[in-house]
Amino acid sequence: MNAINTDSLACERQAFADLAKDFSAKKLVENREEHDRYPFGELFTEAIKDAGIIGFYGINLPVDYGGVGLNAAMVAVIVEKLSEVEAGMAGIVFTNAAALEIIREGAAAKKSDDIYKSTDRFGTAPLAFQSFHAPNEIDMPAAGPGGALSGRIDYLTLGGIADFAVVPARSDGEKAFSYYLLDLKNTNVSISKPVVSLGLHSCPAVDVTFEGVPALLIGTQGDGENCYRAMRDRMSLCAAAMSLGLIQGSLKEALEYTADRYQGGRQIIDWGQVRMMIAGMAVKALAAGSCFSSASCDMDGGCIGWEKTALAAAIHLGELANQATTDGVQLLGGNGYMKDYGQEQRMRDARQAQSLLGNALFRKMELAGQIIEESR
Amino acid sequence: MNAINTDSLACERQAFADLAKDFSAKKLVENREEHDRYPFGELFTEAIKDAGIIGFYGINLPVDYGGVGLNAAMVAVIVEKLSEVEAGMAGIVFTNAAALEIIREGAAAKKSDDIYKSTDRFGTAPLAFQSFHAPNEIDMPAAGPGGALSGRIDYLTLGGIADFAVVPARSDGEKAFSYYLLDLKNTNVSISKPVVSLGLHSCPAVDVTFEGVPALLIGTQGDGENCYRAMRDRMSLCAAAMSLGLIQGSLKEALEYTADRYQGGRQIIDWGQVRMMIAGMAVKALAAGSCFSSASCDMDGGCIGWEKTALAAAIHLGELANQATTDGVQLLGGNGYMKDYGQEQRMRDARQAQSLLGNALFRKMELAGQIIEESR
Amino acid sequence: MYPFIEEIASVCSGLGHIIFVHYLGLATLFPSFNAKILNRVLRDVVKSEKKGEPHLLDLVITEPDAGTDVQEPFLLDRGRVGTIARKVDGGYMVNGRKIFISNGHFSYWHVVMAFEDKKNPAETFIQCVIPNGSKGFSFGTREKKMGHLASTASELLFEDCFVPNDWMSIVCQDPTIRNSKKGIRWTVHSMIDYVVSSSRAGVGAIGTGIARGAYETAMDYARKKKVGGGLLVNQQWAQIILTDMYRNVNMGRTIYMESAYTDMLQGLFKLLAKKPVHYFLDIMPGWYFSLISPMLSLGLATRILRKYYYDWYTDNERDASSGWASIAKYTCTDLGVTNANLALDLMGGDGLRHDHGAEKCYRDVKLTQIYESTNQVNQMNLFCCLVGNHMPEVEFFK
Amino acid sequence: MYPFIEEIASVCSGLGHIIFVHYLGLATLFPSFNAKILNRVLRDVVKSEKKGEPHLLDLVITEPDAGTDVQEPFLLDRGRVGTIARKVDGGYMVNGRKIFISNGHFSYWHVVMAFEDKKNPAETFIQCVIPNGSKGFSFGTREKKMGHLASTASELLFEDCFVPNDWMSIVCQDPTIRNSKKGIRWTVHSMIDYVVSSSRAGVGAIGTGIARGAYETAMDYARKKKVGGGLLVNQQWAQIILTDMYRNVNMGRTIYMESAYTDMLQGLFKLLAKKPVHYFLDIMPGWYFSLISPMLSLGLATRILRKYYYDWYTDNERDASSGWASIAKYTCTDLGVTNANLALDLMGGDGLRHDHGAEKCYRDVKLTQIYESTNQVNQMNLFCCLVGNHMPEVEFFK
Repeated sequence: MNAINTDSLACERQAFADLAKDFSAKKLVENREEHDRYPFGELFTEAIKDAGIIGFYGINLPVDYGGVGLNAAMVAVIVEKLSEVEAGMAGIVFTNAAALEIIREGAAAKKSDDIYKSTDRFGTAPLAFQSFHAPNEIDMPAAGPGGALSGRIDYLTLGGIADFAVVPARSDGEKAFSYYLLDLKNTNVSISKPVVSLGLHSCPAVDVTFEGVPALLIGTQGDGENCYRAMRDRMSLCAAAMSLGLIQGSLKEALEYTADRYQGGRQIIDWGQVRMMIAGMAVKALAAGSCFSSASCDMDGGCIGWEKTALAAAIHLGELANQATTDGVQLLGGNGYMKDYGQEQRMRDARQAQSLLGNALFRKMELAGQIIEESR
Repeated sequence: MNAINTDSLACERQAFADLAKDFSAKKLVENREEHDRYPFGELFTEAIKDAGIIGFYGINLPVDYGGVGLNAAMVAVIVEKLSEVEAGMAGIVFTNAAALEIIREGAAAKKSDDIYKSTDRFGTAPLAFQSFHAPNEIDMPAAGPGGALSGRIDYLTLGGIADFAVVPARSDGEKAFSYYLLDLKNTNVSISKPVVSLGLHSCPAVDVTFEGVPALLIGTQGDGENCYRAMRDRMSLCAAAMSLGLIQGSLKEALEYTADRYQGGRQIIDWGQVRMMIAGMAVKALAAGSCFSSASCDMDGGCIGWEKTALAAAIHLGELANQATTDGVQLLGGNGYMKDYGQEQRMRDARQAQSLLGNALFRKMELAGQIIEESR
Repeated sequence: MYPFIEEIASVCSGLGHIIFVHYLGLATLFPSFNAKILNRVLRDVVKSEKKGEPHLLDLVITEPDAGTDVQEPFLLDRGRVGTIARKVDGGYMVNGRKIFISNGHFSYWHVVMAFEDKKNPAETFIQCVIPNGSKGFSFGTREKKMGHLASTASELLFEDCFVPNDWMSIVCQDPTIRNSKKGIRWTVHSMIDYVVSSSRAGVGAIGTGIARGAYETAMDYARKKKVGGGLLVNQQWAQIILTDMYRNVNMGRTIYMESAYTDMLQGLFKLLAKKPVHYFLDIMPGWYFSLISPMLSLGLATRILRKYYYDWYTDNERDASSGWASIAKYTCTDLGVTNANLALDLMGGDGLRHDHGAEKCYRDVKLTQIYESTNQVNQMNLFCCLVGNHMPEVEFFK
Repeated sequence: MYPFIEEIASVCSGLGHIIFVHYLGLATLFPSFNAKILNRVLRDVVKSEKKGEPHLLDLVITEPDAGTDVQEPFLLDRGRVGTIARKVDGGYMVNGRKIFISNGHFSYWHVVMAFEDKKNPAETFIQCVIPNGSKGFSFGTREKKMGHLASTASELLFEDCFVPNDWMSIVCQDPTIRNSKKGIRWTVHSMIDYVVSSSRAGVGAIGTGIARGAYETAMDYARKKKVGGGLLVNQQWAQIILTDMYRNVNMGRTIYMESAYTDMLQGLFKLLAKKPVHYFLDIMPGWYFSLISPMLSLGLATRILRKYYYDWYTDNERDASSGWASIAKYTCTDLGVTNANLALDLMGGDGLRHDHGAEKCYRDVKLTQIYESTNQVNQMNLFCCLVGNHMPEVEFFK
């Protein structure tokens, strides 16, 4: 909403925003509660398929391979709009886009597009990826000779529903790691039941064990850290977008409910403290919108330091969304705690979104490290 | 730093930013502590004069009357840069610009430029204005027939050093109020000693009493509230700019000090908790920068709702600056509390800046009111 | 009692809640000082527990259109109450729908609040005890909650449910109450405050328990998790976070115990803290139960207790116990939320998994900021009790 | 004592600080258990006050390059200490520069910390008492502070300042300490913790006092300020803010009193809390002063006290009193800062004026988060005392 209105990018952005809004209204609103109960309810497999048909998994995929050929900023537009209604679907779009960023970075470093030719499923079905852990937080599988992976990947997002996954692995005795693309349908892959998680239930994760699973190296050997960083710089904007969408959705529902609910003989929206809490949410929503919009601009414009700005936006908006969605529940009182309303899901989703791309505190410490380094 | 780099506005912005930086380095760094002691130390009257000479009081004054003819967004650029070094001078620029905004709004409503012709001091010396109180928070002087004012204005910023002031007053029996321009040198004006305040000591305020002081009506009779609102919408960006500059200044000094100070046998910047606190400040600085930058963009572009975005930015950045500058003191330990370093001044200035344009809680409640109104 | 609740809640606040709500039901029944009913219900509770089929109590108050309104004496008159008790031969006919009733489906004894006149709820307040199986009483749905999944939030339905006079624990139009020295309204206000003064410290204990569970979970994690070659627990910033969590637990406990002391001296338990009563209970011989306790069934006991607890109760006592209970409630539950967040902060992606424990704390603790009146209403109550009282220009709940 | 400090600080924390630091000086001298020096200093303090020229004490520890380092036992060895006491005939020669010394210019008795060997500070720690007028001792500048303007932060200079043996209150190489059962390091650690265990609760009381001053200021303002036709105090959100401020004051008081109780039972005052001593003090006859007290000058008294307070002191006692003192210190001062901010929030532009009171609270309270070790160091101390202790894998101050 704060975007620059004067260029064609803005038109495209508007088009995708409208598409995402429309999709949310048609495919996500109904049965939201049911889908959020997964794995104890039905997953919206139809909607997942439809999102692929309208192109949500190919935004940052090159045009030559069936994608839209845009960048993560455009993914962020979609993530934001979906998150206003149902952040789980946004999580799916996010996870796939993150995996594609790794692939893009790898292809660029290797100066070869071969990886894109390995399957024709890119862009139509989502890829699985460890969206909630940075590589330095986990124990990685080992990559044997010829790229066969053995070991374990915990909390592999979409691992239970995707055909392919992008996973990190380390060759024996090496310090550096690489990313690999692998087929999850391979018989040497064991996939756990869906992991029960705090939020984003409709974007489920699984624990996966590999026993010599053939895998395709992405980019050059040992270049995983670079791929990861490049991906994270760009996807930070999408993480911020999810937080922003959740704040906006929560504010909207709070406004509706408090205008509707009477206590003490009047609409509770007219109680002073209720209004002050809404004011706090509104300030957060507007400030978060500005912060996101500027970070997006900086990335598109390639401004110096845009990576740090995007990282800070992700962290800051994560915190704001945590506070705002918690207040969003509180404003609905007992109903806020119940699944009949969307607020409790937003609160959980917002908290979960804070861990997108890894532990926020580790990311903060890294940011401090960079800034201290530059100041020396 | 996050501004759009592609248009001439950006060039001008850069030029003013450089000018303000240069001015700060040459006129404000030295004797900063002394000036901050005002009224118990010397005021930097030279610097105040010089700021007029290089045009800092005429940014939002029409070119025809000796000004630069730009808007509050450009004032904000200067305010931000000055605030990094010495926010008092930024407060002076702010106060004058706010008064000029009232005049501009009044002239536009009345469709007459006459008010600009009333004195040739516009743009060369700062105007006095009540920067820290909204009209609905105060008791106003009464405007007698022919515009002679009687009564009291408390905490009139720059009232002790300016020649002219822009003040609100209400005609007998009327609910609406109007703004007036008056000559502070008039013998019927009594001016108190400088009010000792929390922060922004070098941007001092006084209490003023009028006894039938002739005053020029600004704009049309009873249009004060509209003038005030239009001014506040635009000046919110400048308030946000002051907070931003203070965060940046505080982060900078914290980085320098913690790299310099040893405890436990190493630079304290290498202590984990020190680093985490710096990380928190850095996230705030970057997010505040983005938020400001986008709000500025929105205002320049006339995006729908830019007024709310600017207001939210002012409130949010005020809060961030309060937290960041407090941490900025803490990171310097005992030295942070001492006037030899700049951190304690920044902490006080940031707290004071939160009240620019009136009590932040009242402004928050107003924002909530607007948003609730729109959602109905 | 409160530390016991904390202990249970540190592992599962849902279970802690079930136990707590049972006592909440008792604490609601106590301020009726209807010795006869109390005697019967309590004896059944003890007997049923020994049989292995415990008869729990619950507190049946919240209605679809009246949450805060029915819990806050100041708002009662402005609320839209919907559960009406109509006087009929030999008792009352209760009609209405109650929601969010904790322990609803688990309980046997339902302590139900109703009103004789929906236009004058404060003066026609009624409390009665309805056991399972009563005609016209039925269970409705169970709410789907974010957390506290071990416990229930039930809908209870009353359709021409007849309650005999014997089970009416409080009838405000009854002379012992209507003629109480300080008036019906004051007395109803006191009854409500007797309940919340003891219950809210209990919620504080639950909040503190969750804070402790979150702390212990995070500490276990930090002691095992490796980052950059070392243990997370040896990162200084992680130590600071864990320290804050530890402090929050101890602060919470200190605060809810302070509320408990206040309540002991000036609230529902004050009779027990009187020296003669206290020592008598210590040395109470076995024959008491057979000899003295039947006398409780006489109306006299009720009248004496009501005299003591209603007429002799002072504003200052009520304000102190109710005010401190609100302090405990909102402080400890806010601390609980803080700790749940800190645990998730520390654990990052690993904290999101249900099998790692912290996410449950996060879901569970949010309820504690909402029930037993939202924390904001507790703040308002504290304002009325201890902050703005004695200030003539101050208006409450405006 | 602590509530007294709170009371003073609620009006002027600078003044509260002056009184507090005097007792801090005493609390620093006490753990030397040098009965002779204590006896002389205390008698002079009482006498001088009666004369109307009070001889205050101060604690002289911080140095330009060593702040946290000299207050934190774990860091002492890694610090760059600069004040050296060299043994000479009949006493010690002290050289060095001390800064940020509260009460420096106001005090008569300076309780000075120094070291015999700058490379081994923890084992060569020295405490001595230097009165005004001593040769080689002089006052330096006074710091220009943000707040606490009533008090001073002074520079004290020692240039070949001779201190006779009689005024050396602690010399670690002295056999009573060097041979103490648990070793020098443990004993020095305990001495420091005896001091901070009693002093930090005092800072908590100052923080609470300022919190209260801010609350009272804001309440007065809200009761008078008109907004939109009504009083600010009748805005619901303003009531919530005032309520939070009230709660913060009470929470602070509860917490620092908890620390005081702990200290009474397990810290510096524990001897006074022993029943025989306690009752003796109650009934202490006047002749005690003339008859018994001269015996304190004998070395025997010092040896007995040191036996009791050093050798018989346990880790658990030390950890509990020191840990709770840190809780009180950082909790109460954080609450103070919160309240100062809330007052300014409520008062907007009006709060910025010095003559309205709140801005003073804001400037004053910040110091309390910094002195007596920064709040972060207090968090680390709490971690060492009560959180991470007994965990073999945990490292402190890494």
